[in-house]
This record gives sequence, structure tokens and C-alpha cells, in this order.
Amino acid sequence: MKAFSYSFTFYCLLGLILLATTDGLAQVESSDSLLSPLLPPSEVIAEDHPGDAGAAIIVRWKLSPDEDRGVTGYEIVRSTSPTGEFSSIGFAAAGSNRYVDANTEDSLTYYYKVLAIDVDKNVSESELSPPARSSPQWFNFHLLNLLIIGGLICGAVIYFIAHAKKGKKLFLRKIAGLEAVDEAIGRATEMGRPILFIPGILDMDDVQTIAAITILGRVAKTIAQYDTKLNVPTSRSIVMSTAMETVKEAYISAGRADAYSDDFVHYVTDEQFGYVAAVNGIMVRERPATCFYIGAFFAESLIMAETGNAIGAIQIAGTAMPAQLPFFVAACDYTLIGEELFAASAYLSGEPKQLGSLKGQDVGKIIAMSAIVIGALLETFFAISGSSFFGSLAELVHKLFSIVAS
Amino acid sequence: MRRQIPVVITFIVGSVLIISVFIPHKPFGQLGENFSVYFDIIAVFAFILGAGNLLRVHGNRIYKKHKDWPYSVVTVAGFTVMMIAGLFKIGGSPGITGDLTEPGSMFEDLYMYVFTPLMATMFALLAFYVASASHRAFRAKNKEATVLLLAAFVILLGRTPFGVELTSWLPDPLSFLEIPNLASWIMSVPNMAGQRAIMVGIALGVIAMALRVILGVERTYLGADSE
Amino acid sequence: MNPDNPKMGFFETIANIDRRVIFLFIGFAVIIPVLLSFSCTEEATPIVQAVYDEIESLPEGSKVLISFDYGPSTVPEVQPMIDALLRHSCEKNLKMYMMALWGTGHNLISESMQDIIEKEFPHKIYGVDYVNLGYKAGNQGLINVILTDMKKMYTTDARGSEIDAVPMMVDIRNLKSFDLILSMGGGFPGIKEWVLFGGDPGNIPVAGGATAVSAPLLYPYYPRQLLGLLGGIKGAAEYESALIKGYPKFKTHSHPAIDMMGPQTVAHIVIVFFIVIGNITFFIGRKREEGEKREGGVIK
Amino acid sequence: MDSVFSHTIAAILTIGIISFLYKDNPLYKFCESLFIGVSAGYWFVQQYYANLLPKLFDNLGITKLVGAENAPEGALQALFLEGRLDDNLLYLIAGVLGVMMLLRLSPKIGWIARWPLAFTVGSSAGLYFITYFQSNAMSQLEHTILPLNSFNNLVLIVGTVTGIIYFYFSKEHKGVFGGAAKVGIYFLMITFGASFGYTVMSRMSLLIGRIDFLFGTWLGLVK
Repeated sequence: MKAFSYSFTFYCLLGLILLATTDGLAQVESSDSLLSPLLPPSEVIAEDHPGDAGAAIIVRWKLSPDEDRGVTGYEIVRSTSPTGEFSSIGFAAAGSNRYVDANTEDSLTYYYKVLAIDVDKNVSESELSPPARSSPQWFNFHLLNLLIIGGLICGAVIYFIAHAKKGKKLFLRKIAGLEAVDEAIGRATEMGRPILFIPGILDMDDVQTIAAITILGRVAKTIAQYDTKLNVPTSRSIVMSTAMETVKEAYISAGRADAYSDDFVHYVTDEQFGYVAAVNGIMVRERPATCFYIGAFFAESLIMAETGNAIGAIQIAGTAMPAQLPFFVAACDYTLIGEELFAASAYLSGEPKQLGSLKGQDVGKIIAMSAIVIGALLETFFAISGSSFFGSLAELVHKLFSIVAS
Repeated sequence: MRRQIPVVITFIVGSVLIISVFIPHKPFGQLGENFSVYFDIIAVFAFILGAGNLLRVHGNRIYKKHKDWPYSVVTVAGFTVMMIAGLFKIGGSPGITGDLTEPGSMFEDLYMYVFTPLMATMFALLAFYVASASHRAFRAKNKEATVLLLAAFVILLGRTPFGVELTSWLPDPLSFLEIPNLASWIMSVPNMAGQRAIMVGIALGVIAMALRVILGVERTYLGADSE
Repeated sequence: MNPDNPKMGFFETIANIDRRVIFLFIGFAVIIPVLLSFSCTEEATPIVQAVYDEIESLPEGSKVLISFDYGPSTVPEVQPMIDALLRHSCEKNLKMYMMALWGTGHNLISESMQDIIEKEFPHKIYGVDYVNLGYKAGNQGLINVILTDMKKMYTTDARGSEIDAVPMMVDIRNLKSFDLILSMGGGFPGIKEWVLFGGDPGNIPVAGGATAVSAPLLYPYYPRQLLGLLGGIKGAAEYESALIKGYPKFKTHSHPAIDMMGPQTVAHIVIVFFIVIGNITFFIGRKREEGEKREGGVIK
Repeated sequence: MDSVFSHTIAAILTIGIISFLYKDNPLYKFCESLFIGVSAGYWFVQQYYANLLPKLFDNLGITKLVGAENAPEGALQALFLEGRLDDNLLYLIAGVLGVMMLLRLSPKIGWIARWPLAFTVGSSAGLYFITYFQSNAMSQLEHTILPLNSFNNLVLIVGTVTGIIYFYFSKEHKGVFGGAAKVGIYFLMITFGASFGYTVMSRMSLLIGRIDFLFGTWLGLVK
């Protein structure tokens, strides 16, 4: 995903450049015979590619003056000595003036030439580039914007955590799904039926599972105060072992170590649908009064939620999988939507420093909303007035949020 | 100490990974990738715990003659057969580096004729549940539910010839109201806006959650301090 | 049941219908059309018809590049599109150049050649009427290169013959030698990359087929940059119908997408029907509740 | 395997799972138990061959050590045969963390299992922090910064902003702010409704596939 967004932005830009040259290319086909010889690209510069781990050199050049008279592309050649044999390393489309040679050795010095090629396969060679050598860097300046905005949000989170530690009171609105947790546990106790907790189907290397386990900890603490059976089937071994520890800790801290049993948490299978088959079986046979589906879910979300609905359980779901939210919203009584899942463990803990971090999140939202509104207004002014002042300001806002491929 | 060291490990690993994004230089550049591989390796070891638990739970049921104990025998047998078939490559080419899923091997056959139909059918149950969920949930109980219903209804109708016929009489200037066009507009504009809001929210939630974990504010997952 | 008002009782039963009744309906909605091979006539929507019309308008001998940009998991959705497009191209005597941006596309090309061209159009000659260029790595970078020079990347075809020994490759210089690019798949890399790096800069018409999930993301390119799009099974079925309409003899050939659309349509109608019923009963139920409340108010 | 026999097995299992729709029954219980056992075994074997073997044993050279002829040289060979510290030697850390995980079974030093856990949680926190920040927050925002010169752009921007307002925790949903949050909820509901409706088709395809198998491949009733 990360790599995709990098390359996507980059190629969008590249696409625009190519688009801009389309007209020139279209002309080429009609004007086949050129009177003067093809002129070469000039001012070839080769430099270390910035912000990387080495092994790449970026070559830039000024387009051939014949660009719009039949150049079909550029060939880049390199050698390790100015007088040595040059070998081809790649092509760049007509209209492009840069090429990244991502196959260099940091210990060698390279020389580059750029060859313009036209429709008739005429070739015209540029002057030699100055020597270049690739090297790794200690800081990637392309990600400076990430550092700035990330720093702001992290700063806000840390500030509010510290702020809350000092005992300052913070206001946070209620979240319906969390208000219902106690009620749902109480209901299971009244009915004398167990509580089912499904921590998603991904492993501990997914942050939603971590959130699920922390929520399990809080929920188990409440359950421990009643004599209600808890059932946590897991589809991953590490999740099983972590959940066991967490539930045990919850029972101990609630003063009910005696009521804890290792049987609360058990492993089923790593297979998504095998796990669902087992959970369905548990539901229809044990008839839990309350079901929690908290964590990362895929297609199985609806199978579980509908079976839970059929047995008449109160269902509380929470996930940050956008594709599964509709099914939980449709089939469950309460759904923690995306961000609410991560906020839930902080809410349920009631600890000021945890709640403080939620305030920090809100600062992030203010940044996001202002960026959209300000950026959109600037874009609009630019579109209406055509003033370059607004244009460059809008560009700046865009740049602040764009992840450029290095 | 026993609780302190894990918190310190989490802090160091987490913060180094965040910082390393900005440092392309060796060894930071590849850390994220390497750590994911480490996780995969840890997970295999942990699987021994999981499999042990599975066998213990079902072993107990058999031993205590739980009312469903014969089914536990099926589970244990299925697990054992599959494991032996795979680890010893029964019916396939032997040796550590041989192909596991060679056609004709027992592992591949079990996968094809037992595992796959079970999986595909379990997945196919969704077709039924999608129907029952939409019957129950898509009711105009209040304004929110009405909006949900309308969006789903337009999209669903747009997928049937009936829905296409329903609005095909509309004159050209109103063609944007034709159900297929309306459906694709809903998908690409308001749906997109909602998705974006959810995604931005999730990102902020993850950031705060990650910071709470890294800073040791949240340490529930570390569990009991028992000996 | 309400003895005073049997009608209400009926609605009440419907409102609290056992989900198993719905399951039964869905089951029949799928089983019966599958057994009867029921299919509805799909009318091609403009976005699909545009692809059909483009191929229909190409003169004999025109060159079509077909890129297989998908994998086994999306075969059920994408393969019917490919089959229909290949049949149409064969029928129109177009020259078919098949390549893949996805590693998994390589085998899919061979299978499609065997199943459609070799079996149904045995008079077509490999190397003259169709060629398998195989898979080359590089994603959009590959498109970028072949935009200017095809033979730099493709020195041989997938069978290992020298590229210039393949008759239909002789007059191919770069992407602009083609009259139409068809990208099948819709994932990454796929249609979007073909539009941005091939179609737009080279001014070559691009069309394609995508899975239902990825199709909405491609709508913004239609019709300016993407002349048409087959979206999911429905798009494939529409194309198959258009083909049968234009060439009735294809009616006897396989048309998996149309076959699948039968049960799909019936199932969708069943779901829509239950949603409507659910809402009607809901409103009647609420009205009755309101009525009772009012009555209660009068009495007390 | 004989295809009639194997297809019959597959068909019985298919019917067994579908029968759950009516109610829980012995055939479903059998299929469920079999599925759990077989799939757990399957993933165990897969994990071993896809993770442990190539990522740990090959990199360290253990595969070669135990006598696999065509296995690659690993870090241990580099260390003992060439006296060179290979980068892959770092995989020893992963191996040690894995063994620590198993120590959980020991009542005395079970606490050490928290170290690999802390490592796991720390690394996922770090990784997710960055990936979500980049692709979920930054690039989504960038694509939403559009000129307000078309109806679609306006809807997109209003929807995104009000949607974010809905998630805002520090203020009660009242007054103008509450109104905006309400609009946000409507957008979320459209999103949920649309995605739900859109998924129906692919879910139906799965069922058609199974029905096709039962009546076509197995019984041969479909032409």
C-alpha cells in the first residue's frame, strides 16, 4: 500500500508530463523528413540520488531542441571511465528530462551520456556528464512534510497525555457502543449465559488486534466481578497466548483470581473460514447472551454477526476494516466505527493519561479539516482568478500532504 | 524488572522503526521489512503453543467423555493426518526442499477435496446471510436508516435489468437520474467522501494507539505479573 | 394472529419471517436458474457497447494489443470477458497481440489461446493472426518503454522465436503501431497504468475489463481517456449479449457470464423484494401501533 | 484419487456446511470438526514450509546442515567455514525470540515470553504508525484538496469534512457542530449502504459456484 501510494503520486506526475507532450508526438508521424541533423540533448548532469540507501544516481538533461520535430525518446548510456566503453542502461520517453539509474555501486564513479533518437532512428549523442558516485544518506528530505505533520500530531498526543497526568479534567463525548458494554455484560449475568469475545482473525502484528486485546482486558475486568463465563476463541497462537495473559491479569486485578480458568481462551485454527465454522458452532450450542466482535475482520464478519443475531445475542462490534463496517452496522446492535475502535480501550480504562491521547487525536482532526478547507478555498480562488499567488499557495498545501516518490 | 524490560523493548523497537522511515542509510532502511520476517518466525514457534492448546482442549473432551467427544476425535485425527501428510510429504517427492503441493500428493489431495470445498461453502453461506441481513436491517426506521436503505437499494437495483428498465425512459437531460448512472455516482462521490473520513479517522486512531503502546501508557497486553 | 384483523396477522408473519424462509428463497433463486440454464437478455450499457462498437469498427487486419493483467483469483470474473473479446476479434479478422503485465498472466494467455482461438478458430495461424508475447516485468515502466520501442523489451515471443521472425511483428515499432489496447484485470498494474502511460501519451485508444470491485475506481477515466469498460460479470454478460446480437452463431458457444447473470439477477430481485416487503410491513406495523396508541388515549 | 469418489466427498462436505442454515446437526458438527482439524494442520505445515524453512533455516544454513544437498549456504556456514559475520546471522535473534515464546510453558521462566511479545507489539505499533499515516491520512487528504468548482467536488469535500467531525471526541454533538456531525453520519450511512449493495453480487457468485459444483460437476445435471 505504501509503495503503491508513492509510485502512484510519482506516476501521476509523470503521466501529466507525458500528456503534455502528446501533441508534439502526434506531429512526429506527419513530418518524417527532417532537413537539419538531429540535435543532441545538452547539459547532462548526473548526481547521487538523494534520500536513499545508495546504489542510485539520477541523470538529468536539457531536452533536445528537436524534441518537437521527431524525437521519440532518449537512451541513457554509462561507463565507469570517461574514455571507456559506454553501455546502454535504459530509455526515457520523449519529453522526459530525468532518469534514475538504480543499479550502481557506491564504490564506483560513473559517467553518463544521453542519446536522442528520432523516428528515422537517427541518433545524436550528448556531451559527457561530470563524474557521479552514489551514496547512502542519513535523512530523507522528501519526507520532511511527514516529519512536520507527524511531529505536530505526536506532540499534541504527548502534550495532552502529560496534561491529563497532572489531573486536569478533560471533556470527552460519550460513545454509544461503549456505554452499552456494562449493560451487555449485566444481561449475560442475569440470563446465566456466557459472553463470547472474538478478537478478529489477524495476528498480533496488526494494530487492530492489539486494540482488541486491550479492550478484552477492560471487558474481562468487568466480567470478573460477576460469575459469568467468558469464551474467547482465537485464530492465532500469539493472540491466544496474549489473550490468556491479559484475561488472567484482569481477573487478578479484579480480585477474582479464583474465578479465572485457562479454558476461557482457546486456539481454534488459523484458517479464516474454519475459524468461522467453529465460532458458529459455539454460538448455536452455548447460546452466548452477548457477543463482542472487536478487531480485524474480513468476509466472515457477516456470517458471525447473522448467526449471533439468530440466537438473539446482544452484539457489539468494532473494526477498522472499512469493507466490513457495513455488515456490522447492519447486523449488530452497536458498532465502533474505525477510529472509535482505537479510542475504546482508552475510554474503557477511564485513566486520564489514556483519555488525554484522544484529545491529541482531535488535534489531528483539526489539522486535517483545516487542510481540506483551506486547500480547497485556495484552489477555488486560483481556479476563479487564475492568480499565481493563490496557485502557489494551493500548491504548497498540496505539497505538505503529498508523499513524493524519492 | 519483569514488567519493565518488555516495556523498554516495546519503546525501543517502536520508536526506532518510526525514526527509521526518515533514515534511508543502512541498517535503518530495511528494518521494517526485517522485523516483519522476525515476526513470521516467532509466529511459527508460537504455533506450537496453539496446536498444543487445540490438542489439549479436544483431548480433554475425549478423556472426560464430553457429550460431543466423537467430534473431538475427528478434529484431532484431521489435524494429525494433515500434519503427517504435509511434513513427510506422503505421496510427493521426498526431501526437505521438495514441492509440498505436488499433484497427487496426499497433502494436495486433502487440500483439494476436503479443505477447499469446506472453505468455499463456508464462504458461500454469505450469499444467504447477505439476504437475511438486508431484509432485517434495510428498513426506514429513522433518517439514518433511510439513507442507508436508499443507497443500498439504488446500488442493488442498478445491478438488475429490471432497475435499468425502470428509468430508461428518462429524457437525456435527466439521464443522470437513471439508476445505473445514479449508482455509479453514489459509488464514486458520496461513498468516496465517507470512506475518506473513515480512513483519516482510522489513521489518527492508529497513531494515538501506537503512541500509547510505545510510550508504555497502554500495557494491558503484557498480561499478568504472575510467577 | 390477530383474529379481528387477519390481514394484519399476515403482515405480522411476514415482518417476523423466519430467516430460513429467506434462505430457502435465495437457494431456489440460484438453484432453479442454474438447473434451467435460465438467462436474461442483457442490454449492453453505453460503457460496454462502446468497446463492442470500437472493435466492430476496426477494419480487417487491424492490430489489437490485449494485456492479461490478472491472476487466478479473478479468473471467474475476467476470463469470460477475454473469451468474448477474443471471439469478436477473431471474427473480425483482427491481429491479436497478447501480453501480460502480471506474472500470472502468462499461463492465462496460453490457456485462452488453446480454449478459444485454437479450438474455435482452427484456421487462425500463430504468428500471423495472433501472437503470445508473454509476461515482462516492469509494470508501468514497461509500458513507458514500449511506448517508444516495442522490440527493446520483446526480443522474442513467448515461444522463444526471434521477434522479427514472427510475421505479424515485423511492422510493429512501438505502442503507436496498435489500433487498440485492451487491458484486462483492473488491479495494479492494469487499466489505469495503460491509460496514463500508454493511451494518453501515445494517443492510442484504450479499453478494458475490470473486476466489479475495481471498476468504480476507473469510471472517472471514461469516456475521455478510456473509451469503454467491462465491469465485473455484469459487464462481461453485456458484452456476450452484444456479441450474440451481432453474430447470432455465437449463441451456441459458451457464455459463462450470461449463465451466471441469470441466477445473479433472480437473487438480486429476491433480495430487493424482501427489502420492499420488510419496509411495507414495517410501515403498516408502525401505523397500527400509532393507531392503537391513539385509541388507547381515547379510552383513558 | 478417483474423481467420482473425490467429488462425492467434496459434495457431502458441501451439503454438510449448507445444512447449518436449517439448524445445527451432526453432519455440520462433523464437517466443522474436520475443517478445524484439517485446516489447523494445513496451516501448521504451510507455516513451516513458507516461513520457518526459508526465513530461518535457509538463512542460517540449518537446512544445509541437516543434509539437504541443494540447500543454499547460510550464515552459520559463513561463520564457521569462512570466519565471516554474515548479515543473515541476525536471524538468530528471531530464532531466540521464537524459543522464548515457547518458554511460556515453563511455570518458572514463563515471564520471558513477554519479550518476544513486546518486540512484536512494538514493531507493529511502529510500522502501522507510519503506513497508516502515509497512505490513510496524508494521501487521502491530498486527494481531497480540490477546487470547489463542481458539484461533485463540493459533495466530496463536505462529506469528508463532516465525516471527520462525526469522529471528533472533544465536543458534544450539539448545535451547529451537531448538525455537521449529523450530515457526516448521513455520508457514512451512504457509504455503508452502497458498499453493502455492491458486495451482494460477488457473494452471490460464490454460491453460484457451489451450486454449479453440486448440480453440474457432481450430479451432471447442468449442461
